Amino acid sequence: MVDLSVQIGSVTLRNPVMPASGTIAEGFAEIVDLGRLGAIVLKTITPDIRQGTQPPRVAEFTDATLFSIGIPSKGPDYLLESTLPVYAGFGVPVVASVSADSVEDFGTLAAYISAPGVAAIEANVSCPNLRAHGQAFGMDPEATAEVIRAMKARTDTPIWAKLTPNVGDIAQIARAAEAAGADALVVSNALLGMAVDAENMRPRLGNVIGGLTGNAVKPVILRMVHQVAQAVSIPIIGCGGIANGEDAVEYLLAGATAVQFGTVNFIEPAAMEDAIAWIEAYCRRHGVTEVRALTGAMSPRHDQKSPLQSAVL
Amino acid sequence: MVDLSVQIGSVTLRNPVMPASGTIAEGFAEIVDLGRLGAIVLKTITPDIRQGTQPPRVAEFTDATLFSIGIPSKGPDYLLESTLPVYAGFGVPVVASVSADSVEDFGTLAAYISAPGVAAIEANVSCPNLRAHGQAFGMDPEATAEVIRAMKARTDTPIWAKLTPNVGDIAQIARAAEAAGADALVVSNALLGMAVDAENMRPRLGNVIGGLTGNAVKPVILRMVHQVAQAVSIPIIGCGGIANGEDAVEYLLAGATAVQFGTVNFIEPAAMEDAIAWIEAYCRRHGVTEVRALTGAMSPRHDQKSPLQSAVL
Amino acid sequence: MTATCPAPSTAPDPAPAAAFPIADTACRVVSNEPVNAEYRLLLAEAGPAALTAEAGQFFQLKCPPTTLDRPFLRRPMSVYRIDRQNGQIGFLYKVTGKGTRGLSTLVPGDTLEAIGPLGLGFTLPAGTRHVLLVARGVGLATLTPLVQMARAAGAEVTAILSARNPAMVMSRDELAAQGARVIEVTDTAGDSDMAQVEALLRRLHAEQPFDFAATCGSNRLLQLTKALSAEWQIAGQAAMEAFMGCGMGMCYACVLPVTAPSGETIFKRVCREGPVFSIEEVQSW
Amino acid sequence: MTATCPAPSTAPDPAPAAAFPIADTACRVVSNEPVNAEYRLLLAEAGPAALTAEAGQFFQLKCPPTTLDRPFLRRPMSVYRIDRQNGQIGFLYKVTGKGTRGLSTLVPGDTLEAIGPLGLGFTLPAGTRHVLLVARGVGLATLTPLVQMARAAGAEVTAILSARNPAMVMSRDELAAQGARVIEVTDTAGDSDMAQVEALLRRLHAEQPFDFAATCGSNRLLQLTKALSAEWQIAGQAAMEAFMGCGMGMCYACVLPVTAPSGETIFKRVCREGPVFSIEEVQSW
Ligand SMILES: Cc1cc2nc3c(=O)[nH]c(=O)nc-3n(C[C@H](O)[C@H](O)[C@H](O)COP(=O)(O)OP(=O)(O)OC[C@H]3O[C@@H](n4cnc5c(N)ncnc54)[C@H](O)[C@@H]3O)c2cc1C
Ligand SMILES: Cc1cc2nc3c(=O)[nH]c(=O)nc-3n(C[C@H](O)[C@H](O)[C@H](O)COP(=O)(O)OP(=O)(O)OC[C@H]3O[C@@H](n4cnc5c(N)ncnc54)[C@H](O)[C@@H]3O)c2cc1C
Ligand SMILES: Cc1cc2nc3c(=O)[nH]c(=O)nc-3n(C[C@H](O)[C@H](O)[C@H](O)COP(=O)(O)O)c2cc1C
Ligand SMILES: Cc1cc2nc3c(=O)[nH]c(=O)nc-3n(C[C@H](O)[C@H](O)[C@H](O)COP(=O)(O)O)c2cc1C
Ligand code: FES
Ligand code: FES
Repeated sequence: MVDLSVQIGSVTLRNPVMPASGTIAEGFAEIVDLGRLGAIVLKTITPDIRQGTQPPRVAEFTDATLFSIGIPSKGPDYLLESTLPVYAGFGVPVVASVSADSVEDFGTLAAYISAPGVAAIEANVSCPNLRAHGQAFGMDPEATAEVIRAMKARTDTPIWAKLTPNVGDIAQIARAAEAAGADALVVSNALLGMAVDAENMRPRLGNVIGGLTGNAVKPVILRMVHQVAQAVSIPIIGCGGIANGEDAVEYLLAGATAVQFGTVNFIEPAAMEDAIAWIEAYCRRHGVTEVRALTGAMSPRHDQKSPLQSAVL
Repeated sequence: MVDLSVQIGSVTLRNPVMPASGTIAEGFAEIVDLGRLGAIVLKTITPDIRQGTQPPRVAEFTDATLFSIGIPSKGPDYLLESTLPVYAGFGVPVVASVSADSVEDFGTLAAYISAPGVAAIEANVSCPNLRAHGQAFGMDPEATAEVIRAMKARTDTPIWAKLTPNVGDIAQIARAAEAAGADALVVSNALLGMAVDAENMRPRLGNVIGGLTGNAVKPVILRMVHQVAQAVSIPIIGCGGIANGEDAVEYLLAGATAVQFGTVNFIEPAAMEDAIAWIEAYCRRHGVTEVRALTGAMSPRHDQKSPLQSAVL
Repeated sequence: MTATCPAPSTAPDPAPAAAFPIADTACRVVSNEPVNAEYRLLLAEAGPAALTAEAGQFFQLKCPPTTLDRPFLRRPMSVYRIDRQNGQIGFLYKVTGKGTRGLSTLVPGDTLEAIGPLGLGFTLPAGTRHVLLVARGVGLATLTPLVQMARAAGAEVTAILSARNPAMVMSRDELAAQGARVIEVTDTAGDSDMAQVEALLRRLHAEQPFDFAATCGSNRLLQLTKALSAEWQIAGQAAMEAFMGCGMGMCYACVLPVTAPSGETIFKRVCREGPVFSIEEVQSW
Repeated sequence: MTATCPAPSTAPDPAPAAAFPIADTACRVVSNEPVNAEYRLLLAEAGPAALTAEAGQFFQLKCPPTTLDRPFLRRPMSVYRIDRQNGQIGFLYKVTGKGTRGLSTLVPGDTLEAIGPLGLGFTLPAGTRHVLLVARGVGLATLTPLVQMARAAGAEVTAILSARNPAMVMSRDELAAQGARVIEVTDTAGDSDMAQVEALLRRLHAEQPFDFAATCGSNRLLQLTKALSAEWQIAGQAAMEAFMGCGMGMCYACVLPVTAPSGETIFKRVCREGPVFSIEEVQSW
């Protein structure tokens, strides 16, 4: 028997596989058994009610998609009254996700939704900080830290900081979030991208810019997990381009304790369940009795590493 | 007749297509006619002689590659004595590329190689600044500006700043380079990535981290060109995932004046020549008589743009 | 939860709903033949969940990669035929891009992965007696099973099929066989412009009043049907399209601006609150 | 510069070098048949540039996408047959991963895009009289055209072919037909271990001294051949492999640590300074 359970701070997951925020909704329970997942992560909500961006909202590439949705949100009351009850019966930790335009609102919202059915709260800091010319909180270590501090001050529910990959030094942001008290880090949200239709000379998304997700981004986010793992000691949840058990194991080896599946849920609803089975078989094949032993278990390729790792080309 | 010529500061290119630094070498002239390109960009050299990183140096994905080469360099004398003569006879502007460990060395090297056959010098600022804990110059606006200022102070040859995409706010770096006197911006070098072999639990590259290049990165770099085009008024040279004429036109529409082809040269040596023909046909089809009219010609999708462009998901 | 289909003979009647009302079913392809120069009909054996599909609902089809294309997302396709007798579902699709090109490579015996049934289908008001269908192009695929539904509910159906030319008018026989009166208008015959279609509809309504209208496939026909339904004060529905991410209500990519009862414009998901909308709320596309 | 091949009959003799010494040639596939359980032989019509290929050189082959795989980079393959008479080149390849799986789907009449000839081939010292070839596995593909070259230069050739089992020994007939003495050693026969091969080589050298040695395909055989060449003070070359990005000397991905005359270790590009290296400079891999 392989012990698949992992520990994210005070939260125990029966296995390391969960959906990424915004990539499942109530309807998913009509198709798959959510009770088999390690956790259920809900779509980000904001304090206010939002409609989101102008369509078209999706463009497709080889092994990747560009989505621009803009966090349509029905607000915190809807979360407490309508969303949480749907997921309450699966016996799986439910993780809420919040975003806001100001540090204070992050704190207030975290306090407001700290209901019994919420096992942890993800702070989605990829949204613009209205006090910093709309630059995302997550692009600045201090703003990230302030968000986490404000949330920790207002609730005892564990706080997971979901970092943005659109930064230079992800390790710096990760350290700031850890120092501010984050219980875990989700690495990461989506790379920003864009697509142009050459023939009609227009952007392919209504919002021009969107989030690039899907398997094609895996090398970039995997590198960030590796960098963050060398910088912090709180658990890391890998997220970016994971589509199957092998992808998940790569993230664990690079330093993640658990993983989130995003875009693949839109295409293969069974992907997470299949991955749990694959990871178990992988552990058995490699004589690993506890999946947590895989975290950071990648061996270096050579005895010493190049001191100039970033001079790559 | 379509006028394909474009102007990069004081340098006139007969068409907007050129190779990206490090993706062609002398041997390319044995396969294609370099005389048909807009410019010839040489591989980055450093002041010292370097061997580069440990193999394996390449891993392959769908529509992308991860290379870690580490700028093997034969130094400036080899450039002047052996490399430049090879490219002198094509009647095409030759652009050198330099990198160094310190601001001073960037300036010294630029001065040293300012020979008659060098039409412009690219500053590859994606390499680690040894005075800033090895963080790449290009990740910091001030370090980028210092490099450009040091080079401009030591030579009259036009300086193109080749930015790194591994930053949060690329527009900020672009503005710093422009203010420091850069004649053009190349957007951009490669995203950093990594690959792990799950079965043998090792990184797939000797250097662990490498540069992710090829078509899969296009959405990210295209977005950066769009952002930089809104921030600066010097010419932008787009570079990232361009494999054909259509990709090139997308970059022009997003704000580039010219484009660089990288990884595709390894796979389709005729790609640049084919693209020049495609761009000409595209212009004809759209009634465009001068290719430079395409620069930034993308029309917005809607009347007004979302004020929250970065809150994309 | 990939379910494998039972052999059709073991499921002659609407089977009881599966454990999950929506399934990702590995369906065995029965046939996949061209019906004209642009469209193909794909028939596949379906499982119990899939066979609960109703007119207007759709499936998310996994489009096989070819040597040229690698479609990433699934593609939405309205259910065109629901054959509970033979345990089959059918799709009528136009080969337009890489996804549908992939679909066209399927041969009998291959597996078609289909998630569904998805979305809200048509609902006929109780007591409906005369249904007007107005379809163009691919809209026909979506409206065809509505004839079956209307006839089963005891209503008569008049179907206006608009197309570029007579060769492009599909399923006229299928509709007629199910008891619909079929009227074709084509660009080549010169009777498909809005003025003539409007005159036609008014004449038909005068002869035998419609009490329900459904449309799909053309923005201009939608506007016309919407205006006439309002004028005639009859209920109407329109099946809408949007670029989809998931088709399962999860990604919010497929939103359409609709007019809320309050008069303000709100976004609704085509895959979840649609694809069939009340004709009053839809705007244009 | 994609060149199209002339029909083979129009190019019966080594054609004059093309405008560019290296070409990306669209070659027509003549045949692509399995030679045993693991290897296939691909023959294709080649243009004048390609036909200048020499033993030890290679081509960068574009591997066709399949419905499952989409190989991105080209794959390096040694030229196995250079048939200037019929205007054909041939590759002997092992189906290992997605690129070679793609190659295996080519059928006669298809187009094979091949960049080449690339790299430095073998060079026999003037006056060479007895050449030793030591090959295992895919190394055979690389060494085979060297027999032709050596015989043309008037040298005799003794080829040691090492393999897992006799079924895996390839081209023994081809080598014999070209006038090489062929000696097989196999794991199943138990005579392929290093001690026995060393004894065999010493015996052969004693009978009729070798004055040139070439090896490819096994690290252990390389070490052995290198040691014996040094001891016997004869020239030797080894054909090496490395993961390649471009195959054209442009990316520096394919570097191999070699021992410079100074004794220090430097990197050389397998695709440009190789794939054939002097046996003294190569280390192990
Ligand atoms: C609810 C619904 C039901 C549909 N039913 C049918 C049907 O029964 N028969 C039929 O032929 N077509 C139908 N369509 C349209 C069909 O989904 C598209 O033609 C198909 O997705 C095109 O994919 P492609 O890869 O071949 O084309 P491409 O143009 O290569 O597609 C590129 C992308 O755009 C999307 N896309 C392109 N055209 C459309 C479109 N018209 N609507 C939505 N997304 C689109 C694709 O899904 C894909 O993500 C329906 C669409 C919806 C939303
Ligand atoms: C100069 C040279 C000549 C060669 N000649 C032959 C030959 O004549 N016959 C033959 O069967 N093989 C030959 N090889 C090896 C052949 O290139 C690889 O077997 C092939 O690239 C495997 O590709 P794949 O996609 O099928 O396998 P995969 O394992 O899927 O390849 C993944 C990646 O690794 C690279 N790779 C994998 N194995 C090797 C290898 N052994 N050497 C170099 N790169 C590798 C591939 O090129 C690709 O980039 C030669 C290699 C070199 C460098
Ligand atoms: C349609 C869509 C909606 C998303 N919504 C959210 C969200 O509300 N909050 C959030 O933190 N991330 C959101 N994300 C980002 C995902 O959680 C995840 O970080 C990203 O998709 C990368 O993972 P992937 O490559 O596996 O898809 C969304 C992604 C997509 C594709
Ligand atoms: C093998 C390799 C070597 C490279 N060497 C350099 C270099 O020396 N200097 C530099 O500025 N960029 C270098 N680059 C980056 C390219 O110039 C280019 O920015 C990158 O490949 C992105 O373009 P692409 O997606 O078209 O390949 C190199 C890229 C590759 C793949
Ligand atoms: S397509 Fe994802 S919500 Fe409708
Ligand atoms: S493979 Fe690119 S230099 Fe050798």
